[in-house]
Amino acid sequence: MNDITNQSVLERHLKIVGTRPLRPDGVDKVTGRAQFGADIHLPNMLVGKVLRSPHAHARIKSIDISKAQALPGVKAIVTAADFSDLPSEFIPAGEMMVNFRDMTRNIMAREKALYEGHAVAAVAAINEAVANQALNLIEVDYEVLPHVMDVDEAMAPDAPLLHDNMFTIGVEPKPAKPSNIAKRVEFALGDLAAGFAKADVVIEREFLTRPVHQGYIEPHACVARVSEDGQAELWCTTQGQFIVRGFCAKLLGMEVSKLKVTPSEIGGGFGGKTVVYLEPLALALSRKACQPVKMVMSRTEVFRATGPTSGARMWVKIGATKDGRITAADAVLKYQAGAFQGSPVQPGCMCAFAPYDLENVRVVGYDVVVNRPKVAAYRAPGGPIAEYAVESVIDELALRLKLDPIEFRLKNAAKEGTKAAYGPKFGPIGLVETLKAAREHPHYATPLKKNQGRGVASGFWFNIGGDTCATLNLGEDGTVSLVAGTPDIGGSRASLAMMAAEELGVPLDKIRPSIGDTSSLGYNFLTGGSRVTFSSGMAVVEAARDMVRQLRERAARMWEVPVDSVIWEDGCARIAEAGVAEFKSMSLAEIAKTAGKTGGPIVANAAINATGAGPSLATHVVDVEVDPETGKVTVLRYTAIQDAGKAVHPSYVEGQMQGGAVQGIGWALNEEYIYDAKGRLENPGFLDYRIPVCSDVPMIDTVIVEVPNPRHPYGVRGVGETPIVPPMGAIANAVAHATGVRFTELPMSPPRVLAAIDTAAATR
Amino acid sequence: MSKHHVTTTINGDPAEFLCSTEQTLLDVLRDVLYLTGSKEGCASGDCGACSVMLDGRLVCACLVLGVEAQGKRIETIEGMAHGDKLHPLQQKFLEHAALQCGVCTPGFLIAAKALLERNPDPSETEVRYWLAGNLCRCTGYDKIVRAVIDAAKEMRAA
Amino acid sequence: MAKVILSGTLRQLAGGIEEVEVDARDVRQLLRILGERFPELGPHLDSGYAVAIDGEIFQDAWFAPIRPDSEVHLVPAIRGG
Amino acid sequence: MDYKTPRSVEEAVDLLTTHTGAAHLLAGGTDLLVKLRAGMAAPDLVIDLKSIPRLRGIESSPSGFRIGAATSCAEIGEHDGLKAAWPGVVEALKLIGSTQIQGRATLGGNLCNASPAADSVPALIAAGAVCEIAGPAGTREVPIENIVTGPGRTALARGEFVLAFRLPLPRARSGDAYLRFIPRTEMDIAVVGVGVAVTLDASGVCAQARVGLGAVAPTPLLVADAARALIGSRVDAQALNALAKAVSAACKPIGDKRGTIDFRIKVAGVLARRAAQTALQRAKAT
Repeated sequence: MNDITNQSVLERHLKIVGTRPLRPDGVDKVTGRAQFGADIHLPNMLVGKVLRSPHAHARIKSIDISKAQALPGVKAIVTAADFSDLPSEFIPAGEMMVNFRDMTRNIMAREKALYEGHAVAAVAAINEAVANQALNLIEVDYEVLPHVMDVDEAMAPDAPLLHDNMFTIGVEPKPAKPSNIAKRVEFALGDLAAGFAKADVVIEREFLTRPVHQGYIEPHACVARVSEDGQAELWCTTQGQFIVRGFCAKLLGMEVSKLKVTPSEIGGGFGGKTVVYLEPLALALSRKACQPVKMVMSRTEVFRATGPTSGARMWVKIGATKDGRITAADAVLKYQAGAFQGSPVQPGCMCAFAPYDLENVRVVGYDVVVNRPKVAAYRAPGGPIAEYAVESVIDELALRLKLDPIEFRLKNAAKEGTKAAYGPKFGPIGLVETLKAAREHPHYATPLKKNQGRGVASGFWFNIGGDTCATLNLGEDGTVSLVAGTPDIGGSRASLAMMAAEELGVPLDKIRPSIGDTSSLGYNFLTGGSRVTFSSGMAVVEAARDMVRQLRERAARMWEVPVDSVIWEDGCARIAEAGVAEFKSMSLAEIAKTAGKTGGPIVANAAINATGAGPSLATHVVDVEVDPETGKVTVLRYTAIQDAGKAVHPSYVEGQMQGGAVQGIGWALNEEYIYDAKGRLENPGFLDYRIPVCSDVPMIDTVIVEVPNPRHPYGVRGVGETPIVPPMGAIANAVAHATGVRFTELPMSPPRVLAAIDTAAATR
Repeated sequence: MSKHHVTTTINGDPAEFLCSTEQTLLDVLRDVLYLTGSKEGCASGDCGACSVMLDGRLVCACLVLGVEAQGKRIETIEGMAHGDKLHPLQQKFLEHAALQCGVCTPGFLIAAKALLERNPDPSETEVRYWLAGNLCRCTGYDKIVRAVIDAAKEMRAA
Repeated sequence: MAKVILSGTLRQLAGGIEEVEVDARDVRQLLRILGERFPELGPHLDSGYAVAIDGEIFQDAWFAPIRPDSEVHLVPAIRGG
Repeated sequence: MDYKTPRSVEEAVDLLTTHTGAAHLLAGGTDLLVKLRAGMAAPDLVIDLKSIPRLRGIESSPSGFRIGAATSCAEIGEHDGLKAAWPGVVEALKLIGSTQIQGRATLGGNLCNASPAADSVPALIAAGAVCEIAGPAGTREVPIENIVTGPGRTALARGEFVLAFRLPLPRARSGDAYLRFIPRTEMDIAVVGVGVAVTLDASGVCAQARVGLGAVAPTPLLVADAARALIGSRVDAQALNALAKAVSAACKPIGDKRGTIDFRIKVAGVLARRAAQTALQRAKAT
């Protein structure tokens, strides 16, 4: 529990928070000096490589490593046999509930290979060539089994089963037969039938989305070094050094204190680097070889074997009255989990209708396993899929009711006190503000030409807090080193240092922020859930306030006055009372100089479970042009509007909004996993997995709305995830208006768009 | 097959290395010479994270064999700043917050530098098409394009 | 007594009961009492549920205070990417 | 894997003919290096052709242009004479990959990789380009449309390789254009590619035409019916529709991750019409 109140901070004049200074880690990143996962070299280092299943679903009858073992230069080989099996129960790993039976099978296939690219064995050798030779010498005897890729097929009673021990949770009576449906979840409010009875217009649609990958430019990479006594070090690119430590320690049967994990700079994560793939394998190989082992994924491996987010089939039904009030909303969401349970269908259900104030609502979700890589978190996991479907129906309703889509949303917008479809009442939230800003934005009034259309969509994400530590060490010259435990993906070192400088009243360049390894701080939950500026910021502010208290004490001692009479302003201790003019003030640097003599080094720590995260809502407006002869969709103009609570460093808030919008453009138009009939991925590279390139997109205009989060000392909400929620709906709506054809399938790639236009023309 | 002995020039300095035919220039830069500023994002020429200059031409180091560097001039991100003076593009990338994770940044900077050497006053469209071979997943490109255009302006004034 | 609302899955596990009155001073007590009253719920409450007290969501926060007039919702824990 | 850099054509031919194992030619390397990394090619000898003077650079003479097969697209794209004479060919080869790829990729490689989707080939077919081929029996000349015989296969005999491409000087009142369809604006392989070259007579009637297609059949195509649809017309709406029909009729595409069969057939016609209009404007402008 943290008890930081936001007292008058929100009103008080801020000197640094809200400005746009250069990021403290910037120079290293523009000079190539910054060390990412694959940039680490250790003496006597081996190269580790993974043998992967060529089959989507196959029983592993035997693995013969003898020939590979005999190859000169091969130092270690590991298979599932080198990892102890773990029970199928959700147990806490740090802050997460994890099923380690599934995790140990995902990092290394055990009884069966469950997707193409599933790791089957790993080799450590003196160089890459030898390692690759060794992989070719490993003999795996597979019994190929029928595979299933789509949720509807997987849910069919006669579908091939991935796990014969999986019985659907959340259905009564408890099923007697195993199935591919891991879980059924349901959220409901009010009386649906009564609600739909009140509706003048009801629209019902089915939607299909395909898996999309986070597409971080830096492939997974790590270096492990285990010594003879079992002490281990791991350098890796991750969103959470502490969760990597927790996962690997459990998977390898180590004590967490024996494993020190140092996060490298991270080349993008978007949720995809919140799990482990190579790390436990590198540790196991290094433990066998007693030499450092480096493992780096190829881009192909990243696509075949790491987590995309779910593809889904969805059904949405919404009813409204003539005057534009939604009377009832119903949805069924079926999400692919990949080869192991745990799709983001639950948050998807909770997000689906979250932007709206609804009396009668129900969302049912199914978590379905299929022979694809296990999904990983991807930016607002679950939200974008469900909200794409809902925002499409909302737009169609507005059209049918002849209401402006923004006005229609305003009539139904969730606000402070609204009971969310998933239960609790919202505190202060900024949806209405983003909708009004969109309506007043010049973009919304710009006329459109032939074959052009404008789309609007809103989006919601919860944001989270969680376990967080931060340390401030005061140097003898009055400068401060800030240590945080949440890897910096998007510039958070800047925002954390800014909050520290604001609190201490010193210039920003007096604070040197860095990200600590697992031995330098207490447990930190990962960088995710848009929590870093909120949670680590909260911890930094708490630590800074504690440092100020210590500084006032030291000054009070030197001045021989009671500490209450010493105040802290502009980086100096001052006497509060009048009439004691001879003690003017004492700067941070002066106090630091004599810290040793006044009681020892000055260090401030905060260790909190940050609570009170505030949801962030957004509204996006997009103009597209559709070539009616080729089906190609061009994004002409894009405006993203979002409630940030408080933008600590507005440039990086804008950056999150722009980056999320463009990832959404890719999701909407071209990104998809394409599998052949055998369940083998046909586009495992950036050539045919088409993420947007620079010439595909326009400038992304941004408007930051600030409805402060009362539970954060600076009013901060998370901003990182919400921006990827609205784009697919906004673009689908824009394409519908440009073509007169409603698209219910992603991506809206040219062949699909052209086929739909031609079909519509033929039936018109 | 014994390794090739290659002598070349990297960022103005003479350099020599041994490599096998299979090794790409990127492998050599990163794993032999430890110049890890050039990144491997795809190893197929699709992401541009390994962009370097080869005899004055912008190329992907992952699509050049190490042995092809014989007698050539190579420029990498490590040679972009002069002493403690950042190149205007590097400075503008910082000022415009044109990087988030930063892994694509060296490639973008090398590619943008090549553009401005040929075209000191590029339009937004020219910048976007020239940089189309450099993937960035964080920024949505907006701030990168602005930084390049602003750097061009400053370099023209200089 | 605080008003506790059970949503979707938890409601099914609690035999369809939607709302219960619980005399709990904090989250830990609440979870213990619910676990006793609805044994089916116990394991699920451990696996990733958060508690929303008067609209504010607390994850893994046993000692978050609950007032007698509080409205409490049990909602799935959110992690995010 | 060995690596050799012959200095002369003879030396290269000799290497190719005497070498017993699998040899692979290297020019720009933008296809070869990807194949090496993917394990799709494992030659024991790589022959780098870039040190052979006769494969480098562009010569223009009264008889036309000679483009060395190992000249980078970036270099060709900077040749003003060629840009003025064959804008369609230049716009096609400038579409091959990113700026980075342009710095390496060559016409020889684009042709001999023998992909049906090679961007430069339909434009070169439309322009009536001829390949200079070196081999054990000396050099011979072959129309470019006769080189590719199937995906990954060419008409080159053992020991043969492409030395250069010859383009005539365009006649008066001629224009060419190339259009391709890709899902994005850059960085994709052509889903459909169409090159059109037309020559008008003094009265503005189309006297000659050539139409090249890419990515719609196992090989790039020269489509005589499509040319006939234009010849004798003023390239008006009626002729353009006939052209689109003829082009679509000539398509024998596969459906794959890049496009469906129907999509390719329809869009080929659409692009042909658009490319012909551009070629016509250019012809009128000369």
